Amino acid sequence: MIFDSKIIYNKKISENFYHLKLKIKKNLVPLPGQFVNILIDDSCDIFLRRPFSIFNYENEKLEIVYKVIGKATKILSSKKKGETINFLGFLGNSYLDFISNNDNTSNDIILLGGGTGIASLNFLCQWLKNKKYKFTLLYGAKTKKEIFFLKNFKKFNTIFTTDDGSYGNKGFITHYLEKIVNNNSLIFACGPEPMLLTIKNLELKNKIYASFESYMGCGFGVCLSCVIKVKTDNNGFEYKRVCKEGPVFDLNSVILEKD
Amino acid sequence: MIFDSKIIYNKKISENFYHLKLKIKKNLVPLPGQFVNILIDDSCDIFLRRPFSIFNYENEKLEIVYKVIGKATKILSSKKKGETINFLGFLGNSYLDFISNNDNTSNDIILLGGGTGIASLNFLCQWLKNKKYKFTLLYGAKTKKEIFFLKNFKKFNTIFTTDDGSYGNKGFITHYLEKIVNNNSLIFACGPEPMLLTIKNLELKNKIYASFESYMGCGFGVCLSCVIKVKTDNNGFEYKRVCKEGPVFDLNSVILEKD
Amino acid sequence: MEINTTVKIGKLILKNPVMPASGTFGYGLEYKNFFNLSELGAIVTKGLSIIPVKGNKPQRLIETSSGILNSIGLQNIGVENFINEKLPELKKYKIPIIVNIYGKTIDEYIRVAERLSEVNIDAIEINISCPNVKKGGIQFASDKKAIKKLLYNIKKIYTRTIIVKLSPNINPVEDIAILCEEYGADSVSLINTLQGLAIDIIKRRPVLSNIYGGLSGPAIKPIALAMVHKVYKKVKIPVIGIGGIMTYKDAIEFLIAGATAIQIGSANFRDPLTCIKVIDGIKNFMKLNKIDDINLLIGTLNY
Amino acid sequence: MEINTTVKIGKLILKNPVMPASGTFGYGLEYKNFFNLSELGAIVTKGLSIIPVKGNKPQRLIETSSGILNSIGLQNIGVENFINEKLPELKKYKIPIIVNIYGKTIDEYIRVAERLSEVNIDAIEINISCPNVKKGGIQFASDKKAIKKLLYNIKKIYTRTIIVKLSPNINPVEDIAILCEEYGADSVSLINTLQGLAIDIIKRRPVLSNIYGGLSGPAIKPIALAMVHKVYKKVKIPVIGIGGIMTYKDAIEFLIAGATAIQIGSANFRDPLTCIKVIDGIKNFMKLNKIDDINLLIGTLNY
Ligand SMILES: Cc1cc2nc3c(=O)[nH]c(=O)nc-3n(C[C@H](O)[C@H](O)[C@H](O)COP(=O)(O)OP(=O)(O)OC[C@H]3O[C@@H](n4cnc5c(N)ncnc54)[C@H](O)[C@@H]3O)c2cc1C
Ligand SMILES: Cc1cc2nc3c(=O)[nH]c(=O)nc-3n(C[C@H](O)[C@H](O)[C@H](O)COP(=O)(O)OP(=O)(O)OC[C@H]3O[C@@H](n4cnc5c(N)ncnc54)[C@H](O)[C@@H]3O)c2cc1C
Ligand SMILES: Cc1cc2nc3c(=O)[nH]c(=O)nc-3n(C[C@H](O)[C@H](O)[C@H](O)COP(=O)(O)O)c2cc1C
Ligand SMILES: Cc1cc2nc3c(=O)[nH]c(=O)nc-3n(C[C@H](O)[C@H](O)[C@H](O)COP(=O)(O)O)c2cc1C
Ligand code: FES
Ligand code: FES
Repeated sequence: MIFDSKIIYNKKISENFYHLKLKIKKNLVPLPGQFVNILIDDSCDIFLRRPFSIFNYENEKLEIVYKVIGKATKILSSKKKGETINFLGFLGNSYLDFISNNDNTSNDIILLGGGTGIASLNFLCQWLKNKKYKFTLLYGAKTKKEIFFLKNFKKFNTIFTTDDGSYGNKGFITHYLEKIVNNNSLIFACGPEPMLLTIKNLELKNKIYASFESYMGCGFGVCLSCVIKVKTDNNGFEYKRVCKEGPVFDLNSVILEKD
Repeated sequence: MIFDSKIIYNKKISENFYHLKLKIKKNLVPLPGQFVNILIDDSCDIFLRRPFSIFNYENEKLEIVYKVIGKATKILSSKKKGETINFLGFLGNSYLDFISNNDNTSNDIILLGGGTGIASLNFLCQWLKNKKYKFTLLYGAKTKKEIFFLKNFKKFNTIFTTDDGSYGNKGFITHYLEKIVNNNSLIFACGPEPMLLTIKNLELKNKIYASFESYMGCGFGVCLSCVIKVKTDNNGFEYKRVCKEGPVFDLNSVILEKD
Repeated sequence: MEINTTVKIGKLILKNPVMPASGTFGYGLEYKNFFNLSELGAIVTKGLSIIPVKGNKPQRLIETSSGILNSIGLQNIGVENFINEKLPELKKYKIPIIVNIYGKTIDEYIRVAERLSEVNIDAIEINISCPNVKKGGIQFASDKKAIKKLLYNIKKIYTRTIIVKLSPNINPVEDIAILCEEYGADSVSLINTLQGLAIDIIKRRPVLSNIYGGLSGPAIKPIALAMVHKVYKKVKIPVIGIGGIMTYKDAIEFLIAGATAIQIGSANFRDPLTCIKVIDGIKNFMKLNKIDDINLLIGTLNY
Repeated sequence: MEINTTVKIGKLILKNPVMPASGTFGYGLEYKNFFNLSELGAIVTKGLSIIPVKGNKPQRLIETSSGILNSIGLQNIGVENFINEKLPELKKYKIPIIVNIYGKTIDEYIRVAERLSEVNIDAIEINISCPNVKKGGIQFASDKKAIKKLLYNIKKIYTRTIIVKLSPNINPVEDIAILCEEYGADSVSLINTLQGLAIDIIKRRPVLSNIYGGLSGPAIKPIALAMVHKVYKKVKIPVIGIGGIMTYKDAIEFLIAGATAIQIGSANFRDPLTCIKVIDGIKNFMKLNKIDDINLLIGTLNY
């Protein structure tokens, strides 16, 4: 689906991070883990759209949180209230595809997020909270500065860690994962690939589902640029599309670059 | 010279016409007939700069008046007060190159302008008025709507004509030129090529200098894209650069497309 | 005003000259959420080979100024899976289906064509911008003997419309077009992507894992338009124009240059409605300019 | 940190690898209002012929997506006027002067080179993307025999540095580069513009009066980079990289791909300070990345 949505606000929330809120008119509801693909500019200079996870959706209002890292995100950050954003949505699969109804009784759910990866986990937290699932969020950042929506995340059962100890625990979140995980834990992760690799290397017996990022040409399954290696039965692999079969995959089925 | 100038204002003055005023910090003063070459956008989508005549310059404030006709002028029209405009200036020759000191006693000066061509003539009017030259301005437009700065031009000795008679005289300015011209008249013209051709075809004996427009790659003489045919002594022609030897040429020396 | 937008490519009749370019439209079905596929002149599939192909290691694509560079590596599900899983649903849209095909050897090309001759598709588009494994990786596109052999054999087994898709990396492209005409191609389509490179200056590595990629998008439009016009002047078979088309204006430039139909590639990624917008735009342009038959536009460049 | 940005092209020593591309810098002097010309690695003039040339009828240039299409038609003042009117002032800047030359016949090329051998310039860059009048307008660039004869004869009379500027419209460009090396060129520079077309859809005429034009600017950068890298792998003489360079990052991509020096063309029109900004940018990049000699960047692409 193609959306033309008005900006409600587009605020700077901390160094290089912005919070964009859009009014959605269409009768379509996104699921946690899904993303949108935004047309940044009329000019062809930024030829491709740019993908962003859904940070929240409530009352026909869609939110994303993004970091300014290059030319597209820079232009995005200059957009003002009232301007229209064209995007494709709601794309990809969802964390919910991997949650069954009895998970809220039998399991502890653990969520791990770092960097902008926290965006899609926020939406999942909201959903889990609404449905009264038990869960713990491990939120990792480099420094206190890079933690955004601190108050918001405090509402959940959140363990904060920073690399430099400037807020919460000092160290890496994977370390705390080991501390709290139990046999029944169902784990969801979203963050940079090195973080996912570290989780994978813990060789936990639990089911772990992770959301991946990759370079996207279209976002809706036709260009085959966004693929990652996924194991097949015969000890081989096939390329699966992050934008279509993903972005959420069983972490242990994915063959990471440095595996 | 390269200028980075702040926008004082960028106002819509009539359908599709805008008036841009910039603060100039450099110690450089433009002459009537010269132009600037504006960098429209950071994006390479509009790769070339766009040339605009100087409408006025006073107290370190530069003005241009432009019509929105395509993508560059559309983007230009969206720029706001306080934003910075990068331009090259002050480019080309000047009407003044063809005015000698005794012209203000011996001659009547006639100026003819149509469309956006009126922009460069305004600056010339201001100069002539300051120097107390005698002159008449023939201002032609399609309809009253397309006459801008009516009040401003009323300050001068101006004859207005519109194609449809909705303001001033009905008909073409070239017709009125024939009425007022005398043997001593020194004529300056700026407007669309068909207008210049009509003037040329009147075969007046007077000196006529006209400002030309052409497609510009650089604006400062290096690309050789902006050339027009100028007669040479040996009955031949050479290509001269509108941006460097021009934009003001002796009309009778120029070989026009439909000549 | 009644306007006619029907054009003919070999035995194919297209109700309008607009179709997607191979590799940018999947197997067609991914677009059905965006618009009604039956509005298109035809559908062109992702390039199919005799057996499924995995494609290249990522990174496979990178944005460049007004374009993209890709080295997908022709990943596809293979002709058999296409026939079983995709074709039945595609057929429902009642528009011509053009299957883009390729192989690593001449024999592989022939086998794909043979298999397709057994099912109900309307045309094949032969992508010759592929490395010929038997010839040590030289592109078929530059191998006149191989192209002759390819066409000679495919003609024998595939009797519907045959389009050959030309590579812009071979010069002069007209020579190959003439050859295709001579050996019985019903049409040529051009251009495929231009070879390009992008480098990560920190890692000092090519951005694409395959090193080189193919450049497409508005950046290449002037090049494509020149080639289409040059080929149009040299052959009698219809030419299909491809390269950087974003708007109806671009499409009309190609028609005037001599293209009987056009394909839209990279622009679909940016705006999945591009094909539909171009169709509407062409019709409006014809009405505004009182052109009642699109064939009155084709190849009308004055100079 | 002390950094060395000196590179060598034949007998030429450039204090940095950045120079303007022919035809985008006039005869050099037009830029002296913008910056101090002595900061450049070298100056490259507009293409000069034996007698003055009027050039093509306008319209000569049109903007395209991230690029421009031009058909100036090699308008120039002729070698004699250059020597008398421009060279004396240019010499004051004490940087290498490279004169781009061309002819309509082999003999014309030789005569320009001969005249230039008599004056104090540092190198000639031979533009072979010109129609060979004697051969009915076929480009020299595609005529191996003509190139051999050209180089053989020019070598005899011009003993300083000889650069051959290659056309991207001839494929494979490596073959021509190898030929140039074999016949004594000190360096090859590439790419010249790619043939392109733009059409006015209302008038149904080419926008440029010369019909076809040459495409340049950021649009072509990936193509240029691929060609530079391919040529670099095949020849031992230094390669000069040209095509779509706008920033120091682009320049460094070319250096990594194998260019010993680079030229900046169309970008000068957009920002006349581009060359200077690129020089500064390269130096900063080297400092930041602790690269003390620019030669440690050249040709270091890993794959
Ligand atoms: C499924 C998914 C969800 C994402 N969610 C978020 C989010 O919630 N918040 C957030 O800040 N960022 C998110 N990103 C990353 C975001 O898309 C990039 O930061 C953005 O595209 C950068 O564009 P740029 O022009 O500013 O940077 P550029 O300077 O163009 O590129 C810098 C880097 O951004 C990435 N990038 C650029 N273009 C693309 C593309 N077309 N597709 C994918 N990655 C690209 C690449 O890693 C590239 O190296 C997500 C990416 C994906 C794939
Ligand atoms: C010396 C000179 C002085 C000018 N003064 C004025 C002025 O005072 N007010 C005003 O409104 N307009 C003026 N123009 C015209 C102005 O430059 C064009 O209207 C503008 O460039 C249009 O850009 P666009 O992208 O909006 O239009 P586009 O859609 O890009 O093009 C529409 C038309 O604009 C013209 N144009 C586009 N690019 C260029 C270019 N690089 N160089 C020259 N012409 C171009 C062409 O005629 C083209 O067909 C002047 C032009 C010249 C050469
Ligand atoms: C991601 C991608 C994949 C492509 N795959 C194929 C393919 O499988 N077969 C083929 O013949 N052309 C393929 N092409 C080339 C396009 O069909 C088209 O010729 C080219 O992109 C130029 O058109 P455009 O500028 O409109 O994109 C592909 C292009 C892109 C961008
Ligand atoms: C307006 C213009 C004029 C040119 N004239 C010449 C020329 O006289 N001789 C030549 O060898 N190349 C000429 N070129 C080609 C450039 O030198 C350069 O090879 C090409 O533009 C690609 O570089 P760019 O993308 O940085 O512009 C010209 C290019 C342009 C845009
Ligand atoms: S981004 Fe195109 S298939 Fe996933
Ligand atoms: S615009 Fe480049 S020489 Fe005049």
